[in-house]
Amino acid sequence: MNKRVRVVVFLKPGVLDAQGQAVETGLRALGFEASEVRVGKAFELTVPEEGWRERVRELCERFLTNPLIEDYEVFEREEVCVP
Amino acid sequence: MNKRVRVVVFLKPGVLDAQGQAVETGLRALGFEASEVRVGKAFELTVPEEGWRERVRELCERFLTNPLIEDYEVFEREEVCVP
Amino acid sequence: MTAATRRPDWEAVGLRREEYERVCGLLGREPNPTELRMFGVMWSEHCAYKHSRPYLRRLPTAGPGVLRGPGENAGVVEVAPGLAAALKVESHNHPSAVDPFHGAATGVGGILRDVLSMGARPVALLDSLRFGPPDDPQSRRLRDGVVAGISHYGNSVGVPVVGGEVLYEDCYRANPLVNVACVGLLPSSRVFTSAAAGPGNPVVYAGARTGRDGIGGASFASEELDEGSAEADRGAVQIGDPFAGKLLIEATLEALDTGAVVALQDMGAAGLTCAAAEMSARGGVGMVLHLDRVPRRERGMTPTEVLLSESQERMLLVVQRGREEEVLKAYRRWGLRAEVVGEVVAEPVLRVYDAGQLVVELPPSALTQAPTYRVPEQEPEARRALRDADLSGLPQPDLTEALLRVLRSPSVVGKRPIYTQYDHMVQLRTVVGPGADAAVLRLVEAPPRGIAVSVDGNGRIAYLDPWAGGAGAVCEATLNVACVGARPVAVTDGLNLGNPERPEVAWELAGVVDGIADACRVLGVPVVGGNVSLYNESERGAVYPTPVVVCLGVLEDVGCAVPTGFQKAGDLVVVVGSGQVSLGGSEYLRVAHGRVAGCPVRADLELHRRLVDVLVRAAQQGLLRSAHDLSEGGLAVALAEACVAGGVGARCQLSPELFGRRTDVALFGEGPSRVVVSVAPERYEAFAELCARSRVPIRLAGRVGGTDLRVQLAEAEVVVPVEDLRSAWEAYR
Amino acid sequence: MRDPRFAVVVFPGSNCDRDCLHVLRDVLGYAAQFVWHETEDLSGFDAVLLPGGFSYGDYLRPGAVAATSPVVRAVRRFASLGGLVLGVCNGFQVLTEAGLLPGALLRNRTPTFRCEWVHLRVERTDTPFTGLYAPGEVVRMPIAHGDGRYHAPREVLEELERQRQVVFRYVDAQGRTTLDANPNGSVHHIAGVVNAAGNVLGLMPHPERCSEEVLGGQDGRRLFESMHRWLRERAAVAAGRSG
Ligand SMILES: Nc1ncnc2c1ncn2[C@@H]1O[C@H](COP(=O)(O)OP(=O)(O)O)[C@@H](O)[C@H]1O
Ligand SMILES: [Mg+2]
Repeated sequence: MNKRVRVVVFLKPGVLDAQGQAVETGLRALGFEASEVRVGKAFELTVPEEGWRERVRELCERFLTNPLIEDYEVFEREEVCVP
Repeated sequence: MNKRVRVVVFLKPGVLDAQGQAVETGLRALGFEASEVRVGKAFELTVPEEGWRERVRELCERFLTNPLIEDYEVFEREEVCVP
Repeated sequence: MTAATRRPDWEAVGLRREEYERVCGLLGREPNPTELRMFGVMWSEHCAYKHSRPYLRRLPTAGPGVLRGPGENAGVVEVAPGLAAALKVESHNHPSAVDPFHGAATGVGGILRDVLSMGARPVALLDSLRFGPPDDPQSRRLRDGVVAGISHYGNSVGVPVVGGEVLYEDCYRANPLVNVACVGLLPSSRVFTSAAAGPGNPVVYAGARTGRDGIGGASFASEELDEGSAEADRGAVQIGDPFAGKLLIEATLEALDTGAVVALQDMGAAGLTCAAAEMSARGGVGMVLHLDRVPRRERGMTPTEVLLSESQERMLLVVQRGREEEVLKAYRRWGLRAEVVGEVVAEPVLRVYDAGQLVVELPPSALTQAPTYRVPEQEPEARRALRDADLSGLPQPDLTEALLRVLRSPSVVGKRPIYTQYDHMVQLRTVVGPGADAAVLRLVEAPPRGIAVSVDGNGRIAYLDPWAGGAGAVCEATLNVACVGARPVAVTDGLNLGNPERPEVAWELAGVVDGIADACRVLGVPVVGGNVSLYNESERGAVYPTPVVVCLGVLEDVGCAVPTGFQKAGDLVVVVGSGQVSLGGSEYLRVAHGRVAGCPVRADLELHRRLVDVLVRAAQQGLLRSAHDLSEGGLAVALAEACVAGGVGARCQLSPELFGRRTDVALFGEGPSRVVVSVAPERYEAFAELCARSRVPIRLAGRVGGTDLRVQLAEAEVVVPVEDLRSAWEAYR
Repeated sequence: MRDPRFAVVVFPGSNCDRDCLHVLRDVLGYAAQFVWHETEDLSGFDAVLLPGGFSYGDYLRPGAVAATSPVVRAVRRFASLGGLVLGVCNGFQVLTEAGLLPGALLRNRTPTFRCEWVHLRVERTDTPFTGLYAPGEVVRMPIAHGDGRYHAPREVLEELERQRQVVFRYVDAQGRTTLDANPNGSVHHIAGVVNAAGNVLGLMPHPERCSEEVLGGQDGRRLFESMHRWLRERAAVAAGRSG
């Protein structure tokens, strides 16, 4: 059986998020009130169900994120078939 | 009062996701079993609480995403202070 | 929807009733639904040039160095013994309006593959852009998205963006224009063609896999934009993958090196359909294709979808029978897909199978033989009135203030914040990068020779007088190239206009093409290719007719490239060329008086030819310390830019006998064929003599030096510190 | 004595590979050749260059996919045996992702790509890469990157400074580390760092783009010449020992 997971990655607090700042400036220029904007990445992937938590953690630390600068969260998704 | 929200954006199914392909290849090269990898964007931002749902929807459609090719989901977050 | 109200099938694919009947006539039967879709796309304005082809025949296309003229994916012209340059421009206007980032990015990808299709390695890109005024956040967003898209694709593939232009007008608010040009280099002896040949030769599909993206994109490009179109044309947004684009360049060049490739073409607009039909028709042969062998990204695609998909980064090749493995290997080594999907047949028929089932059977020439239309041309009354407007009674504003305002105008202001986003140095050829009149690239294959390129066009002038706009674009592009010291050898043109079914647009198209044709004929510079983008209209109206011309020049010695800015105090400032100027359509008139009106100067083409020649020879003889052409903003802006670029001031005197009575006309009037140069005093005599011999007028205007630009006029003096000029000119928004 | 041999790595998506080879082979006349990203064999080479570009599209993070490639495994071994490794731009990003150099390269402070000339101060001349520069010399080199903001946690930075591993810093023409002279917001104005052993250098600016006067300057050329000289001297010492 397979598992669909989502990983959301943001720069660690304290690391300047240049894109977040740019988006914030852009939003303000268009008249939207928004602050403390952060821009990150999201991944969705299908992995074998067995031991998926450890696997996904390993894969995040070894590849999907750079632990020096990024934090991540893992979410379970309903099994969906991405066409 | 303010509200902290997270927006997760992925390309619509069927739209070329070059990043997803690259990440999948990279994962496989490292020996991870993973398939149907999609790469998207994530945003976190603080907006005024009043009418936040409509606001965030508008901001997503007009600025954060291109509704022609991207789908998005909005999540509420605990109010956190991003330093 | 009831059967009675349903749109007829031909209308749904964008054909007219007569066109549908013509299709039936050509086939001797009704097309099946897949075939009908293929005709819909191939007979769209974008692919078929239905309204522009009759005009384009007027362009001079032959010349001594021309190895391939229009009709191929790019023009090819010799630039050194044994070395040729491929040159092409293409628009991506509609896609960029819908998604500026991806629209512009895929525009870059497409033009790279056109040049690659000739067998050339792409070595330079240029971008010519038009947007609504940048004080409108939406226009700014469009512009920033387009620039980011070009930067994303160009930087990743490692082809430097060495030049371009950005102009702003209200008419481009809803219809931005994004034209991208590419130059490639190849051995003269190895120019490839797209003409399929050799019955029995395999047809190879190479590159990225096919998905559902961009289906019907070509017909989309041939429609006006309206509110609903965004939703309806979702399929028309294509996403480029510059990484795959880079691999495709390397793998294709490697495949061509095997010597086993007979013909090739990229799959651009109308995808596999267009590539197969054009390659067959050009070669006078046929092709059998098996769609089930086409690598796909998605399950469940129909034959129509596979045939019409505009997925990016794909090529179609005809390969010598028995040598297909060599070609497949090159692509696979670079991690790309490559499959034999069919073969060339002698009979001129395009026969397409899907899982053994015959789905299409057509003569390829039927797809490439759309009808052409002539719409009666009619100049609108209002336009004539605008042109005849009397500008002699305009009040004169404070001239110093006017100069700073014109310098700060978004169209004039320095574009450094844009071009620093482009890698303009990769490939180690860029001797003069963006920011100068023309970019200069060295030819490591033929030192010390180099090439120069520039792209130019002014829609406001063309709006008031299409001929003046067409000829003016050629004049400006050739003059820019000549200013750095290069001899113009070829141009490629991009025509961007509104709906050609309207007599007014037909009139604009005719005038613009005539202007380009006349200029190129007199200058002896052939048009080796181009692009036409029509239907650039929204409910707010059409764009100004906007011709953009890319000129390629050859420089005998890149070491002699002439800079734009003043270099040395004491040098003489000389205004060279035509003395004819007008406020008609000028930047000053719009900025200082809020008007687009008046009669622009029509180029004196014979004088222009002599001027170009004088500049090239003066550069070769080392007579010029700097040279800068006069365009938007006229003499005042050219002087200011030469000061800013050189970091030094100048003191000039514009005597009324030489420069006219009205001081704002003398300072800001615009007209083609004018250059401001600086010359070392000891070289002045030689330079003056050269000009006199060629009957090119010169006017001594002053001297380089100091920290101010001082211009003395009959009754006034303009004095501005160079630092103030610089900060005005750097006020990019 | 054998002439030092240079390898220029070609990843899919590298785009300064040909430029580097041109400078090493055609301008400087060194023995240099391409090596393919799938090779694990770097035997016979004395120096390896990881060129600029967008390896594997740079789609995850710049350099992240390349860091997992066979050739980078080989580079790791090569470096541990004392071979010279130079990463330029994307090559620098690969080296940090691979853990061969400390820190990370983040999106520029103004999050757009920037291509322009900058000034650098040479902080160390006792490395194999900088022997021909003068201490504290200010040089001009082009940059061309979107992700060049050097970042490292405070402890790492302190260690870097203590060990004098910062080899190039962004400065103004007078050699001062001003805010304006820092094109990407790099911490401590860092443009290039070397590993503790001193044989692996990464830098964001492109020395190969300023190795010929016709392209606007030649300050980058001495970096390659320094490597060449250092390798020849090492070979001479080795030959002396064995002979
Ligand atoms: N404005 C023009 N001037 C001269 N030639 C043109 C012009 N527009 C198109 N052409 C020529 O017509 C041919 C078809 O152009 P186009 O459809 O843009 O090529 P592609 O198939 O690559 O999209 C090309 O050879 C092109 O050079
Ligand atoms: Mg084409």
